[in-house]
Amino acid sequence: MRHLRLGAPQVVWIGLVLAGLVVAFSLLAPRTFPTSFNLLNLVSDAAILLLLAAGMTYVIITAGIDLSVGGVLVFSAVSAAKVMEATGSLVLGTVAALVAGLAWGVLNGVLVAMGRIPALIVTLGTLGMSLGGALLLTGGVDLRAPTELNLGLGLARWLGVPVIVWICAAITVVLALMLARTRFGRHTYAIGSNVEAARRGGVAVRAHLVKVYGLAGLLAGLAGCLSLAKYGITGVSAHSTDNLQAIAAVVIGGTSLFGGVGTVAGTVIGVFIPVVLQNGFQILGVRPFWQQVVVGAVLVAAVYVDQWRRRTRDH
Amino acid sequence: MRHLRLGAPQVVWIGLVLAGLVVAFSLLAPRTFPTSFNLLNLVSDAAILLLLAAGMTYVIITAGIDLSVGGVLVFSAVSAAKVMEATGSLVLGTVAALVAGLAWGVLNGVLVAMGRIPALIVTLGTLGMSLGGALLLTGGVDLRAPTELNLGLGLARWLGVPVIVWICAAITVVLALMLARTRFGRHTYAIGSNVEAARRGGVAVRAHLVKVYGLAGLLAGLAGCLSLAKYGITGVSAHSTDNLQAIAAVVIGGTSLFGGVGTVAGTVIGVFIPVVLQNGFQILGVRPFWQQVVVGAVLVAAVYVDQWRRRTRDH
Amino acid sequence: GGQGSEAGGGEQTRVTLVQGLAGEEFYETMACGAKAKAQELGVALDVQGPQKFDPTLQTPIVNSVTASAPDAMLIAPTDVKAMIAPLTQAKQQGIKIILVDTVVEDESIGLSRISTDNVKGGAAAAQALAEQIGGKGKVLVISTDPGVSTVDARIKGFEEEIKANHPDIAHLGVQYSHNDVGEASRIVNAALAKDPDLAGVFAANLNSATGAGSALRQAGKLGEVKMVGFDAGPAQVKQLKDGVVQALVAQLPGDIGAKGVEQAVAAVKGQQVTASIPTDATIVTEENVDEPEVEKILYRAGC
Amino acid sequence: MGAPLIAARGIVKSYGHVEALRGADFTARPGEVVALIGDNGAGKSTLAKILSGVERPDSGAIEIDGRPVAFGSVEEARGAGIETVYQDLALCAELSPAANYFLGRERLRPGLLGLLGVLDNAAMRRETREACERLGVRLKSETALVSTLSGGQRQGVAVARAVGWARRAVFMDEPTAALGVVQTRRVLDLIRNVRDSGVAVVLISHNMQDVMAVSDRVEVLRLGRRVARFDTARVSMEELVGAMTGALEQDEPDQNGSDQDGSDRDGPDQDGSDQNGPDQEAAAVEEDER
Amino acid sequence: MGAPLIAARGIVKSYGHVEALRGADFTARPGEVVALIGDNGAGKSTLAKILSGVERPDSGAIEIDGRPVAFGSVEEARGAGIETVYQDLALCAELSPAANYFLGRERLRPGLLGLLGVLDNAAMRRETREACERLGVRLKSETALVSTLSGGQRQGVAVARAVGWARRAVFMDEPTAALGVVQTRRVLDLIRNVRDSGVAVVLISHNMQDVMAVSDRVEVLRLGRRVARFDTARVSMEELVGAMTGALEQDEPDQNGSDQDGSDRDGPDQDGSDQNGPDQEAAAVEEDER
Ligand SMILES: Nc1ncnc2c1ncn2[C@@H]1O[C@H](COP(=O)(O)OP(=O)(O)OP(=O)(O)O)[C@@H](O)[C@H]1O
Ligand SMILES: Nc1ncnc2c1ncn2[C@@H]1O[C@H](COP(=O)(O)OP(=O)(O)OP(=O)(O)O)[C@@H](O)[C@H]1O
Ligand SMILES: [Mg+2]
Ligand SMILES: [Mg+2]
Repeated sequence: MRHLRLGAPQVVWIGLVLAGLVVAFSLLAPRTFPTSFNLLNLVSDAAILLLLAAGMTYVIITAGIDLSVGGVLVFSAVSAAKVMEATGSLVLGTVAALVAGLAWGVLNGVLVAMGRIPALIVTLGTLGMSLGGALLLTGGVDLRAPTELNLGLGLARWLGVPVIVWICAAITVVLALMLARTRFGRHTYAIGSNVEAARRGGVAVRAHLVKVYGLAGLLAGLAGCLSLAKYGITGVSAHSTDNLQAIAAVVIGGTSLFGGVGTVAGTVIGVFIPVVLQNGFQILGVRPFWQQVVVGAVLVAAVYVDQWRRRTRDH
Repeated sequence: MRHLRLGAPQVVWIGLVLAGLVVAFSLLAPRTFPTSFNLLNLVSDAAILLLLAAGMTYVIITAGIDLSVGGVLVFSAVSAAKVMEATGSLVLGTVAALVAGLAWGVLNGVLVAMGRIPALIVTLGTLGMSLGGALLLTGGVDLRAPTELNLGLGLARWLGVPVIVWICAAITVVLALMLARTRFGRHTYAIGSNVEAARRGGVAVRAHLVKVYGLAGLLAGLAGCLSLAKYGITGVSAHSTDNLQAIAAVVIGGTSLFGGVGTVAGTVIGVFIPVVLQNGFQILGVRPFWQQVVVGAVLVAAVYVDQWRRRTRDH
Repeated sequence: GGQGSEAGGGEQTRVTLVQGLAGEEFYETMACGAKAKAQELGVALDVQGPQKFDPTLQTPIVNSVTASAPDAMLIAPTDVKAMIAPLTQAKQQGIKIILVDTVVEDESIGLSRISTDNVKGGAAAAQALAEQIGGKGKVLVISTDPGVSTVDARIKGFEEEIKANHPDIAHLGVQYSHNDVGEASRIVNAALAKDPDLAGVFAANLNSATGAGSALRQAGKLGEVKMVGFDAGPAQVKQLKDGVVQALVAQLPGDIGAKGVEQAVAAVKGQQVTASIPTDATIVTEENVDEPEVEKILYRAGC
Repeated sequence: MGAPLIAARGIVKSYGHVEALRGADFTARPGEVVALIGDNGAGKSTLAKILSGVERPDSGAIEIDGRPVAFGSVEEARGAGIETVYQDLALCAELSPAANYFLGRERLRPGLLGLLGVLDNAAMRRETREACERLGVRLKSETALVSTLSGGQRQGVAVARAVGWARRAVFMDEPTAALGVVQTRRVLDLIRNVRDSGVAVVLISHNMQDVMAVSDRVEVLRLGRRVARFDTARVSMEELVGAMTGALEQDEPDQNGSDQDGSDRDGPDQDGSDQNGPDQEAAAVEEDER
Repeated sequence: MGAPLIAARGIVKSYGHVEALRGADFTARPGEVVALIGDNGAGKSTLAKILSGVERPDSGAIEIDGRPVAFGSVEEARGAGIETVYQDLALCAELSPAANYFLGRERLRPGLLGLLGVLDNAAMRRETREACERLGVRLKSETALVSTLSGGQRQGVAVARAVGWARRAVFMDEPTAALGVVQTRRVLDLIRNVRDSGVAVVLISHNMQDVMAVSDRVEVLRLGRRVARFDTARVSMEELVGAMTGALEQDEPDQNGSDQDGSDRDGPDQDGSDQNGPDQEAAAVEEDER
């Protein structure tokens, strides 16, 4: 159980695929790809997506889905920016973002769990509502972060690594352990595996779903705040593909859309595979259109290798 | 069986929700909403999406998903435009679009069925590949349709209704009947309901999946061709949300993302609910950002009513 | 790091163009202009660009480009503020930065700035539309997504111009098509249902114009409702010639690209660079489209 | 014997047009094994689900220890000490047997880790293995998922779980259907042990040998109603089969109210002349449904 | 009796570290009922799945009518006239019983509509109802989905389907586990009828009464190997149970090749002195697996 859940055997193959990609790019661009400068940027660019994808992992393991993350992120960023502007307090702004994210997440959870509306529809609805809400708050114009935030948290480093990366990494580790080792995680798997069995087993399915969607929302809220710090603007138009990116990362990492199976470790790898591909091909100077084609093809191939190796191991 | 499949009871409630929306908007804007001008336009704008969503219905009933439809549509439109330009023949161009769509669909199907790669990843990959391919073919610049196509098929009407609408409606009816009444449809349900049982029951699961994804691709190819006729250009950047729109329509229509359940009739209603909402709110003069919020909320409410009515009927 | 010197020592000069949005005619034309000039000057040109006009997507690209350490970078920054940090990083690596099309707030970034004024372009569009509809009537703006700064600037210019100089024009507001032709068509249909006396449409980008044109044609109102589009790619020019739009606001992307490469090479060679080169917007109509000096500025399909 | 632990009266449950239960009665006392038998589709599983809080009845009254209850959820029934082996087992296929055994009652690590909700997997695995081995069910690999177990192994896990947690009553819906000969014997022994510890056992089974071997009383469900009650010691297998198929009909066994009374009326009211009656009635009822 | 219809030798199948079959042998002749028995987890279902083309063996040889085959898919096995009732039933829950009954062999409308693949639902419903009623299984509503059927009703559908289509052999993996008394009797009768029509029936069951009642021969699987073969007429229930649990061991029953030989050696080679041997061997084997 322990092994399975922390994902040692499950994520091995897809992890090897990622390692293979890194090695390949390092060989092809030895002086530019494997530099600490590039790798740090790479990690730093992926950090925020990681938060969204980690929350999405929980949601998808319950056999749900959350399309609203991008909208919630933007809404939270806007809330944070507004509150920071009004009060001048970065802390209050951060709290506002977290509360906003949590609120949207809980709304998702309540509608999914109590209303029994398909998660896809619920979160599609809240995607529109949160984005629309953010636009109403801003009038459609990007708000800017206070300079202290952008130049403070946004640029701060610890041991040479951006603080934002540390934050995201720490939270991801906690989420991975929570999923693998705690009762909360166990119930998450149980609901996705067989919701009726979970219910009959005495798992408080509805309350748990509310918590899971709430967690995803909270993480999106935090992501909004970090994104505001990193990029300095709220990015109202920038996050329309966040949901698909996060879902793809989760699925690449071996989590099943049908629930009951998956690890955060896999998701981490799933986040990095497209990011590394894109970065590598850009560094190699592949033209953008070709990049789209090649990234698509390599993505399919990577997951194929994973599936194929896993199968031959099993049988 | 017959009733269930053609969906009489299943789609009744969501159909009533749509009817309710139409009535509500007609009462609120009696002189602008329920005009034949507006309703005809409404249908005409939804027609092409309907094709994509009908194909998506089959895919989702097999418990799959197809994110690539937008890319395949664009690729097919580009192929058609290129061939029409080169040969001057509209027929050859149409054939090129259909062949291109079918080819992408079959590629999806083969990768899903033979490679056992999650459909989400496969079609995300082919989405990138087809879009990238289209951009490579055009150099990123939209191609134009020959004037004969744009002003011919694009404008033609029969009994006052655009020919494109007739085409889409006829194909949708055929697809609805095929799903409800034929062996092909039966096998589609069986695979989504329990793929192992279908396999043991002697359904050629892999071949069938290739056909289903091929069908979805073919429909996307046709949609590309019709879109070229209707709008006059290939619209390489215009179809990035097609997949989500189609999926949402299918799910609103009562098809389960977990497969085995669904109807084309439901999908038709699912296509029209968001379209009617958007049109109605715009006519009522709701401001764009509010529109987003309200459409999201009403969407969730509409599906909630559907679920709730269905449940009380069952229990 | 010492990566910046990688390309030195007599090797060919390497220049990278980072577009604001890959696969858009404006930026593709810019790339074409840049490529032609690069070939002429014998420098290697590499083109990159994000899938959306957005700093959060452009930042990773700038970072990768910085990692690959070209001699110079031409960039259309997607945000005046958000792009400062990554560009500062690039500058610190010794990469010569030339800003094309758009700019950043930090004056110290960009040895040369060759900029398009989208606000002015929007104002030009307003004037053209006002002229088409005879200075009065209802007009509608169709945009892509809120928050895209270049498009927002066009709309801002448009609205300011209408408000300031065209009192008889009723501005119906902005609708967002999310860059979807079907959506744009639906918007115009609903607008026609609501305001059958709609006089003009400003379609702030190509897909909006395409969808709007389709709706107008279906309604038989093509030419009756005047439309002004932005940019002058082949598709737009076809729309102009087909009478779908009555006027186009053309910028000079090819020119910008070529000039950018010129400035970049000069900077790399340590020669004199021009700090600021403003470019203009031209109104293209059916009457002037075939004139040679106008034809010259139309965007080109691929290269 | 004391007051009934579980007393259900007039339970009605329809699914759409299908009436699964049409006024079913049921009684179980502490420390007895009641066999609930009936033909396929008679409504046994539905009744078991209602009495364990999985489904809610359309109408009818349920009393536990003489107090009326309305289970809103499985948790409430579990809180009342009632556990169930479901016919469809209700296991999470993607989890290990231990995770299923402890589902909803996970063992946590001692100390701080426990407060954080960290699971004590080693202890749970150990206890699960022991519980399964008591039934003679051997799990080849402890971390293997339930989806990889054989049919009998799965059933063993489900039975072990219900028995392991039951405090007042345990419903067993065909608990030995997939079990081997040895395992079946052990389960029957276990049922006796559980009964002797004062827990009520409700055994739903189609295996009349097992029913005769282990039960104290038998209640017969037919077309959604209780049609007969017997003391096992005084009934023959033929009588049981007759009652199930309707060849043999008791007077409404619970007409005269109290269960105390009912249990005194040992043996069925055999009524040979009625042998056609019930069949006709059944036919009429089925006619209704078409 | 003729040549064996199905002869499997040395079938090995592992799932990861779990060896489900470790060189199992099996024989079935036309027109006989072979019972395949064994403890939970012995590998019976795995063997049945391999012989019906669902799973592929890691090694071992399968012959049909003396010709070696390697079923690549269920369709091939079905093409050879082999049908199966799976222990997990393998029904599509969201489809109707009729759709399941005819899955993969749908009846089409006559004429043009049929060429277009249009289903003849009325005919399929009728035939399914008839087939189920032959087993005594009554479906309350014809259009109800399988997910709404009771456990026994589902099993009835699965049995009816396999029997309805089998031409050469039918594997039944615990076909009566969920069936009522009457239905079970009917299935046993049906098994005899099917056998009499020349089809081989392989009955996997834990119910020794049923095995004794209906089978002609018994093969016993233990820890993934065939450990004994008996003529039902000459064996006692105790012997069967002994062979399953390893208390009783035959010499390798198929050592000397031809099945003709095997079938001549009626009755087990009882070997009292061996009673400890097999248990120890089994223990050692299990040690391996940890
Ligand atoms: N897909 C699988 N993955 C891993 N192990 C499996 C799988 N299928 C079967 N096994 C293992 O193989 C062994 C034999 O299983 P099988 O289902 O054949 O037993 P059986 O004889 O049918 O038992 P039962 O009487 O309980 O149905 C079991 O230990 C089981 O756990
Ligand atoms: N969820 C449901 N929806 C519709 N009908 C149902 C549902 N559950 C049960 N039924 C119907 O109710 C009737 C009784 O079912 P139940 O499962 O209680 O029977 P049972 O006595 O347990 O039979 P078996 O011995 O075959 O398990 C059946 O006709 C069944 O089809
Ligand atoms: Mg039952
Ligand atoms: Mg088995």
